[in-house]
Amino acid sequence: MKVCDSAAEAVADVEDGATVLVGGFGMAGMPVALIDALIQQGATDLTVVSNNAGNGDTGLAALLARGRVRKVVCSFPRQADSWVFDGLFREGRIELELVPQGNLAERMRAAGAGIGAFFCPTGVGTPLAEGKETRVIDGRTYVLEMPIRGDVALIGAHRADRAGNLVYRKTARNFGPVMATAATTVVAQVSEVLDVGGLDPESIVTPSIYVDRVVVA
Amino acid sequence: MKVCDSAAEAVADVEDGATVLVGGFGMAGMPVALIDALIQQGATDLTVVSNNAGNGDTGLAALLARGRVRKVVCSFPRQADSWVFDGLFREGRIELELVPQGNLAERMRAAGAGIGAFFCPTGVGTPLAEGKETRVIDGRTYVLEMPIRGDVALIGAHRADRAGNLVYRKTARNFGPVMATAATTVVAQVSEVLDVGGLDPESIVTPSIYVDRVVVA
Amino acid sequence: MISDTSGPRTPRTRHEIAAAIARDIPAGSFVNLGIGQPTLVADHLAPGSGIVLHTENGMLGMGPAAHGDEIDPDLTNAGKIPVTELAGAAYFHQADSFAMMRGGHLDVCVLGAFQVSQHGDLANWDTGAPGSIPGVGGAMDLAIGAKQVFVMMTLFAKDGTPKLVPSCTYPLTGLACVSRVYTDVATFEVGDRGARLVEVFGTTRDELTTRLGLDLG
Amino acid sequence: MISDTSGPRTPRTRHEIAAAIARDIPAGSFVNLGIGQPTLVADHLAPGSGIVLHTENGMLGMGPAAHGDEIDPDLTNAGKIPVTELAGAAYFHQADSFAMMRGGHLDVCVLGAFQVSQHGDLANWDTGAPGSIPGVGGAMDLAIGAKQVFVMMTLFAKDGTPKLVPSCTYPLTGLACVSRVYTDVATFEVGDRGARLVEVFGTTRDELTTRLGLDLG
Repeated sequence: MKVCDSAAEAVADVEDGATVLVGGFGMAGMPVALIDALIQQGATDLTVVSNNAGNGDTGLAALLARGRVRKVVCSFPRQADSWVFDGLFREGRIELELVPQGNLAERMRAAGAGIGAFFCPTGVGTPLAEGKETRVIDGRTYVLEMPIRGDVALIGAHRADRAGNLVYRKTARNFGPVMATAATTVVAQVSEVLDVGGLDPESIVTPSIYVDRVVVA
Repeated sequence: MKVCDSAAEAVADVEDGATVLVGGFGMAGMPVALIDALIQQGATDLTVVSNNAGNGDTGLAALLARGRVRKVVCSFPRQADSWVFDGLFREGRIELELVPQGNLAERMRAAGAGIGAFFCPTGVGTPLAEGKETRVIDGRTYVLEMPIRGDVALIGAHRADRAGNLVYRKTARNFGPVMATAATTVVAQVSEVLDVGGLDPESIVTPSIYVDRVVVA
Repeated sequence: MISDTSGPRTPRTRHEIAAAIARDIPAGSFVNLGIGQPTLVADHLAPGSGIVLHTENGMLGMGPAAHGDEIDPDLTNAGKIPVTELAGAAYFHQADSFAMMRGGHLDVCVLGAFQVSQHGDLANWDTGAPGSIPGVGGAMDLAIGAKQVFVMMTLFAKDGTPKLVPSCTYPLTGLACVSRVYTDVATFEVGDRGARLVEVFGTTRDELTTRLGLDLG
Repeated sequence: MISDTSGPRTPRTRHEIAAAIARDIPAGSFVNLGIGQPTLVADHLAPGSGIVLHTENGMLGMGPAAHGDEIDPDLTNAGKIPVTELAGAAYFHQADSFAMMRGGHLDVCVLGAFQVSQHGDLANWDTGAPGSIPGVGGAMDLAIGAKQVFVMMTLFAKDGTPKLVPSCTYPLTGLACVSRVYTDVATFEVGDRGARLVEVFGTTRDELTTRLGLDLG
C-alpha cells in the first residue's frame, strides 16, 4: 500500500484499453480528483463500470467528452444532466451495457469473492436477461450472471490509515467497498490519512488487503 | 423486533424438525444461553448448521447428547473435545453433511441474498464435490453450490439497540452476520441492549431488518 | 377484503393515493419507496408506526428530505435527493443493500409504473420508444425483491390509454411481481387470478371495466 | 532459482523449516498460516517486514498468541487459540473472510499436509482411514484461494512412506494448488512440470530420488 503524493501519481499506470471501476452514486462517493487525474493522464479506449454515466460536464462526463471511453457498463445512464453521455450514445460513439443496479454490485462482488457465476432472480423475463442462461431452482426462475472484474478501481472513501484500511461516510459508501474487491489495482481518494491504529478495527469497512494506493484529495 | 425477557421466551416457538443455524466458531460467538434454552424447550429432530459440532458436554454438545439433533451440517466436527458428536456419529445415530467452511458461509449468504445457486472454486476434484455439477468458466473449474436456509438462527452478538441493530466483538463476529440473513426467525443473545440511537450507524454490522428477537444473557 | 366500489365522487390526488398506500403498510414494516411519486408515501406514515425506510443506495432508517444546513452531499436517497438520518439508522454497501432487497427481507416496496398487467407483471423502466436511452437502476431488483410490491400511478396515460393492461406492451421490469395497484381513480389487486377492483374514486366498476377491457373480479 | 543440492549435513528442525518459509515470504504480503506447525512461521517473520496475517475466522492483522491477562475468548485464531490484535487490524464476518481468501487476495498461505503430489495436488484433511471422522474446516478454501500455497511437513511419515508422491492416495483437498513444499530434509517446487529439488538437508539428491521414486527435475 502506498500513500501517493498526488492523484496524478496514483493513476499514472492506467493503460489504454483498461476496465476502470468508478465508485459513486451520483456525486456521493465519486472520486472526482482521480477521474480528473485520469483525464490528464490520457489513457483511452477505456471500459468504465459505474452506476451512472456522468453528470454535467465534469468528472466522469469530462472523461467521456474527451472520447476516452469505448464502453460504459452502468445501471442508470439517463439523468437530467447526463447530456454528454446522451449525445455520444445517440451518435453511436459509445457502447452501453445496461445492468440492473443489484446485478452490477453482485457481479463485482462475485469477481472479488472468486465466484465463477451465479443464478440471480433479477431481470427474469425482461429484455436485460435476453440470451442469458436461465434455470428453475426450487420452483423459481433465475438468470445466470457473470463476474465483472476491473483492471483498476477508482473509489472515494472518507478516511484511510497508512496500512490502507478504509472507512466511508453515510451513503457515499455505496459501490466503494465492492469495487475495492474486484479490481487488480485499487486507488482510493480520501479526505484524510491516519496513522496505523487510527481506525477502529471493528468499524473498518474495506480492509487494507484490498487497497493499493490512497491519495488525499 | 422484540426484546425478550428470557432466552426461554426467545426460543419458545422452535418446532420439531426445524433447521437451526447456530453461530460461533468454537466458543467465540456461541449463543450458549439460547442453546441451553432450546434444550429446555424440547424441540427435537433438528438439523443444526454450525461450524463445529459441539465442544465438551455443554451447549451444542448437550443438545446433541439429548438426541435432539438428526443431522449436523458443519465444516469441522472433529475436535479434541467433540466426544459427544464422535460417539453419536460412530454409532450411526447422527447424520453429517461436511461442508468446507467457506462454502458454509457463502451458501448461507446466498440464501440471505436471493442467489439461487453459485459456481464455486472450492472443493473441485475432491470427495466433497462428488456428484455435484461442475462447469469450466474462463478456464477454471467450479462446483455448483446451493443455498443453505434456516428456519431459525441463534447467534451471539455483543450489543444490540432496541431496533435490533447488532454489533459484534472481535473474532466472535464470525458466522453471526451471515446467519442473521439466512433464517426466517433470527434470535440474538447479546451482552447489552442500548436505546435506539446508541449504536454508530457507520459501525452497525447486522442491520435491524434481519433481527427478530434479542435477549440479554 | 374491501370490495365497496361505490366510493367518493372525485379521483384521488397524489397525496390521497400516497395516504392510502401508507395506511395499508403494516406497522413495523421495512419499506422501500421508489424514485418519484412513491416518495410521497413517507409523508403519510403514521408517527410511531415503526416503519423503517430503506434506500437502495445503502441505508436503513432514512429520514425526511434534508433542508438548509441539514443538506449533506454524502447522504442522499436513491433519487439523489439529500435526506436525513433517523436514530437507529445503519449504512451498508451496494452488494449488501441489494442482498437485503433481493433476499426478500423488505416487507413492502412502492414503485411507479408505465404499465402493470392484470397478472402483476410490471413495466416501469423503458417505454421502448425509438431513440430513448434506457436506464434501469434498481427497478428490476426492487420488483423481484420485496415481499409485496405496490404500484402507485395514474390509471390512464395522458393520451387516455390504460396503464393497467391485459398484458404489458412495454419492456418488462419483472414478471408477476406486483400485488396491489393504487391509482387516482381506483385501487386493484392483481395476480394469478387477474385484476380485482378494490375501490373506485369518481368512477364506476362498469366504466372501468369498459375502459380497461378487463374482467375486474 | 537455488539448485544447490549439497546442503547441510543434518535435517531441519521445525523451527528451521518455519524460518526458511518466513524468508521466502515477500515483505508486505498478506498471509494465512494454517493450523498446527505452519503457525510457527509467525515467530520467524522479520520485524518490519510489513507482513499481515489473516485468520479465516475473521481478522486481518493478527498478532502473537495471547498470554495471561491478554487472553480474550472473543479473539482467537483458526485453531481456536487466543491471539492478540496488532495496530491496523480489521475484523469481518465469515462470508467476507472467505471471499477474501477465495477471491485470490491472499499472497501466501502455508499449510500442513498428509500428502502432496509432484504436480501440486494437496491432501491434508482426511486420511480416509475406516472409522475416522472427517473435518475439513477452511482447508479446501485455503488451498484454492491464495496466490501461492506453501506446504510445511516432514518428507516421510512415521512409517517411512513418502509424503511427496507421484499422485495422492488420500482424499484430495485441492488440485494443482501447491507451489512449494518445505520439509525437514528438502525443499521442492511442484507443479505442471513435476517436482524440482531446491535444497537438501542431511540427505542427497540420489537418496531422495530413490526413496521418493520421483524425477526431481
